[in-house]
Amino acid sequence: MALTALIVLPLFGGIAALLVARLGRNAERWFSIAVLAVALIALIVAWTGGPPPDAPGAQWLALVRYQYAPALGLQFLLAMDGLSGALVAVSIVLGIISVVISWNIRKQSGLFHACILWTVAASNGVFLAMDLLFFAFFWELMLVPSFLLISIWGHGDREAVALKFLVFNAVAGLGLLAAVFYMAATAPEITFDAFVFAEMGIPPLAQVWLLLGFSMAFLTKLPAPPFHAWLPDAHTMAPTAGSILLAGLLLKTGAYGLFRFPGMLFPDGFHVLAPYGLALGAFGTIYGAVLACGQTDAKRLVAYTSIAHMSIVLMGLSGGVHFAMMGAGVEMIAHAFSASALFLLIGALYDRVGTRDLRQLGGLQQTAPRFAAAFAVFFSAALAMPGTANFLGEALVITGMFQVNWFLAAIALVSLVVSVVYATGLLKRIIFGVPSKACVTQDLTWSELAPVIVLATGTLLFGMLPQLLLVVLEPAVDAALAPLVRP
Amino acid sequence: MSPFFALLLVPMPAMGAFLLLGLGPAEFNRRAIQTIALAGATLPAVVMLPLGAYCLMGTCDGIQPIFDLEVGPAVVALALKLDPLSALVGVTVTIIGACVIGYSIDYMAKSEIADLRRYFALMNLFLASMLCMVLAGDSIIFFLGWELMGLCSFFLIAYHVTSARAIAAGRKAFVITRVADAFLLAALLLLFLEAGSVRLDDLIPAGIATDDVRRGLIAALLLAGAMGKSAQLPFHTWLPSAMAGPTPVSALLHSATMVAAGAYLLARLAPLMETVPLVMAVTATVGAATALFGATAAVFQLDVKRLLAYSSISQIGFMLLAIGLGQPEVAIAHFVVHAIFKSLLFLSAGDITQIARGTTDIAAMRGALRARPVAYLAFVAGAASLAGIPFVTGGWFSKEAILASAWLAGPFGIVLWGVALSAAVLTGAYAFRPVLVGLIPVKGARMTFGGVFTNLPILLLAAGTFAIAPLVTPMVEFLDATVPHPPLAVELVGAVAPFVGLALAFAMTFMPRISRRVAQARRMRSGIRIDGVYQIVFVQPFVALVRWLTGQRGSIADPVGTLPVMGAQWLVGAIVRPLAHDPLDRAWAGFASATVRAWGVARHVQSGRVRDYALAIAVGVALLLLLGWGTTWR
Amino acid sequence: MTPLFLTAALVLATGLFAVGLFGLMIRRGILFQIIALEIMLTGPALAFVAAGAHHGDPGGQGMFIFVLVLAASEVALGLALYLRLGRHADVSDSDTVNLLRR
Amino acid sequence: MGLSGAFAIWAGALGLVAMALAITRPNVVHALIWVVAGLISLAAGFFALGAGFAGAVQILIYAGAIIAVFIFVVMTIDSGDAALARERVRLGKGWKLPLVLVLAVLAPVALSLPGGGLDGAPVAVPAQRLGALLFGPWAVAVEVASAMLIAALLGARHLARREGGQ
Repeated sequence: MALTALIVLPLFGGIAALLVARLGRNAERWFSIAVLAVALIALIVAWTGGPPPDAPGAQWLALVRYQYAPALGLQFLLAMDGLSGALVAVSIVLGIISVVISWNIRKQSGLFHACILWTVAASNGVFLAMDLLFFAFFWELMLVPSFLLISIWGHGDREAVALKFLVFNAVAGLGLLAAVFYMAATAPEITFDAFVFAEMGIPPLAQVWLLLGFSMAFLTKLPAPPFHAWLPDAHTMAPTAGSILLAGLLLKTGAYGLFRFPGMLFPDGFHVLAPYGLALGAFGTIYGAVLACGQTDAKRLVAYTSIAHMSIVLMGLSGGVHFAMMGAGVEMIAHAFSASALFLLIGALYDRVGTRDLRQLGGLQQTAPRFAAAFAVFFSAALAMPGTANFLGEALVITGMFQVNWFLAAIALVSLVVSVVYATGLLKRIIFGVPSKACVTQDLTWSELAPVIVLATGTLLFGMLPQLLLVVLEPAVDAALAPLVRP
Repeated sequence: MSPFFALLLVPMPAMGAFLLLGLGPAEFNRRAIQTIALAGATLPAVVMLPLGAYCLMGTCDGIQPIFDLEVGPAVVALALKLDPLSALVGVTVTIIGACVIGYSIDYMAKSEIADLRRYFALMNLFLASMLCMVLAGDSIIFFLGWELMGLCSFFLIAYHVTSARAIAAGRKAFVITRVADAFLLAALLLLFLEAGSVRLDDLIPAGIATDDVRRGLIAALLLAGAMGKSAQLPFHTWLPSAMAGPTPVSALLHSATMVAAGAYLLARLAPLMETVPLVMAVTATVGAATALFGATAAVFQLDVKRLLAYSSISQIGFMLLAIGLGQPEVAIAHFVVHAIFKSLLFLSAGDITQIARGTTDIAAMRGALRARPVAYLAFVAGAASLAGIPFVTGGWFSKEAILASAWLAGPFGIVLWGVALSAAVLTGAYAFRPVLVGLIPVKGARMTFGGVFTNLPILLLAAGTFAIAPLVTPMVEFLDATVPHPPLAVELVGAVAPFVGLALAFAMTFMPRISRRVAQARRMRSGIRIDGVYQIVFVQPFVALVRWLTGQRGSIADPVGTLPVMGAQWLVGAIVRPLAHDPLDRAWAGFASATVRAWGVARHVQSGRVRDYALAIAVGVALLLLLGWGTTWR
Repeated sequence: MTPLFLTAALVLATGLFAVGLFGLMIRRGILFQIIALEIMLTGPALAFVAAGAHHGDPGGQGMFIFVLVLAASEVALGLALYLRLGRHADVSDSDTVNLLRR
Repeated sequence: MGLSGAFAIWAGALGLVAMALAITRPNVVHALIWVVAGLISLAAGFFALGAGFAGAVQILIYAGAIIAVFIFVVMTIDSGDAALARERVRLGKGWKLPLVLVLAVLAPVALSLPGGGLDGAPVAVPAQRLGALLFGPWAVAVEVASAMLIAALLGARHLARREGGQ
């Protein structure tokens, strides 16, 4: 029951936020935080609720199944294991942070908070749904609130960018829909249940095509290089909260999809397409990193770094080895923290200074030491300094790559080196240097410092004491790998 | 509570100071910052000395596990380790760290609160990370310390945030050391895959047990990692420019401890390295070559800090030479001695040049004897130990041991011995140049003495250079090895080398003709422009690629991203637009216009003329009749 | 010879009708066209009377009377129109009068 | 019994010729006179067929009254020689197609002539039977005919009225 609350609560909370906005005095902000807090409690209840009796695997922590139209094979099936639980927790925390960080948004603030809650609800849906129809439904639903967030509260020519974001991801979603419907049609009796598909034994050739369909949607959302054109624009034009949700939630759904379904539904297809996934990931890390070095807009730079980090996740996921998958899981969560923090800081700077152009920034060290300290922490996370969760993720992926193919490991290491170039480049232009007249700002207020501290503890805690995260991910990775055992 | 629990306490105070000063939200005044920093710096020494003493008495080969967890098939067990090597190096690092941070309290007195706080936070973080690396019992904590040092060096080199040169130097240092770290990470991960555990005790036997190709590769990667961090020949360009940081930073990081970490790494993994003779030979040659290159470049420097930087490069070259010849213990001994006299040189040079208008070139040290006697005399002691004045200074014993091990290592060894000897001569030359300049009297120089925090560390270190002399051989024995002794003649030659160097130095400073030529040797001064070569070979192509990919060169920005979008738009143009006007609709429209034209024609039938109508009637009647006749009548 | 009189009468009636029609087609003057109309009417009149005579049925002559009435009213209106048009158009050519309004 | 179909046919033929001449005269009056001639010969035919009343009505009303009015109206219009010349010119043009059409109309009738089957002598139909018919079953028709005549009268009077007495 708690699982459905994870989705239903933010969904209807969003609608309620629209109404509560009329009460004024930030009512809808406290209301949203309350809704998300209750959702967090629901998550904990679901997590500690003991393994469900009828769960097909050992790794499922909670499962809800409600057949509301058996004739049509429609059912409401949610299941949570280690990884999806962690991702849901991250998305709720980031939801709270994006509410806290946009305390001064006045334009249609009711709808603003509704969009935040709906994004959290939709992404929770994606992380939990094990019924492919509902998965596809939430997959598409996610785009709508983000589209609204970018097109209403964004900067610059936000409508065009929001449209580009929507078209890119909606079209990519078609691949997913086609595959889901094909599978439902060829199933012995019509159903969308992922567990049934897992045992159904789809012929290998069909598996390859279905996996292509699935990965079309996941790679665009990931984003992997040829399909990434929407991310830099979307991030530059999105409001701070939008960027946090985009980086923290939406990107993770792509990676989560690649983690869950290829292994479970298309083992043969996975063995055929894995090399291409590896190659794409390798190219992505280098391409994203090199492009990040040349950017002049801070948010665009961080967007390209996200492409580089998520391509490392892609490499880990298509490695098919225990270390690589584990590393991918850790990197997903670490990137959620570090990317959101960087967007948060850049957004806060933009609110004060009015520009994100790196050529005009600089000298934050003198004028805002606390800003500088926060930037330094997440600067070290961006270049995967040991002691941060990013390093743990990337080191595990590289270990996995050494087992798979040494050349790929070398490429991942090169990307580590290039990450220094863009990270120091970002830091140099924002923190160091003579404080330009645009940069005389007041330091971080407590409403901005609290989320930064939360994200910093997240990054450093999982970096220093990784077993907190690894224990959670272990069963999920074992289950995902079981069908993939290399022949 | 095993005695090794204290190991955990060693890095703790420094880390605590960092957290308090660096990330702590509380406000501190100057006095508070200095006390916290000093506490963070001295407490590790206080904890480390008893541990060192314990190690001296009995066997000290203990592990203090921190936690362990299963990651799939492997077990990751983090731990701190105490053994003669880590104890000795740990003690040295803590002592020198305390001295340098103590010294910098006075040295940095003028900078304002925010910068001071950042400086001491970073210095303490550095000390903590260095101790983590030294005391690490497993590869993860080792690499954690190793990388954190790189981060601190970046921030400390770029301490003067407003000077673009310092920032560029910091970035260059960080990138090059990061390249080396990549090699080291690869090696450590490969070992981890072999051993299935991260403990150094498991890694080394597992590394030895693997097949030759893999072991050779691991050893080569380890060597590359060490060379990068210790600024050996191909990777050395970052160290001279790293002198842009404040002098205490150069003293602690870029001479004594961090830069020598490479040597410590190779010493720690020596059993594994020795099983790959080729890599050992390469290490030795690289060491010797770097020693010679460093020494020659140092001779021509005009700036005392750059001179000391090149000197560090060459001294660590000596250490690598020793390790390459299978004598890691001698290298570590030289590490300890070098750490002491090099930090002493930096601190005293810093003190002298600070009062002389702040520039750090050698000319500014003119008349230092009278202006700053304590610092000058300490500098002389350090220089003597660097040059290796026999029997009196520690430098002589450790360098002599290295030359001896080179001589005894067979025919190839003798070649290396020759190279090392010439390097030693040049070392003598560049060591005494600033000393002689300091002797030149300057009129009206008032004798001044620094504060207690300046002089105490300098005196301590000076005493150390002389006190360590008799301890070099026991140190090597402490590390379970013996000091090699070449034939007497060879030792004598080694003893004469520093004096030849002194003569050279005398010629260079006082003979105008030679000193002018030294001044003009601009090519040599910039390290045969290797830095410029790197700039052309690596940096410019990379910048060009970045510019091209981000479209600043008029090309399409982010080509891989925009090409699919342009393709899609072309597709829309090619397929959708022609169909935009629905062909069926167009067909109906055509039909409609045809009827309009037909109407135009039909209109003329109604001409309004009675005769035409009559004609029509006639035709109609005729046709009907014919029809009727054709069908019914007949 | 007498039995064929009705067929011949019908042929003659058709001939009269044809002559009237021919006149209507070739003459352009309105008056001539009215005259042609009168001739066309005599065709059926003859046919009616001949058929009535053949069957001995007075209906033939009755219809003849109606034809006559028709012819009279038709001439009356025709000439009235002719006089009215004469004031405006060149009535010698009926083509000029091809528009319903003036 | 004195009725002779042949004479009727002969009189009809004469009428046809007169009518043909009527339509080909350039002068209106000549044309009208030829029409009168035609009508009188047809009347003769009627008498030959035993339809005495019809023949009498033909001569008195048709030729005598209608055509007379016609001639009367024509006389009031002084169509000069120009009109005459013009008529001659027009007669020469455009008569080929109408001729063909008229022949086409005649052809089937002429072709069906031999198969006749319509034999039998004409039967005299005295006027009394005609009167009984007209005022018996055809009474309504007669009333309608008279209404039409009145309408024609009014129409002609209204149309021919001068515009406001110029």
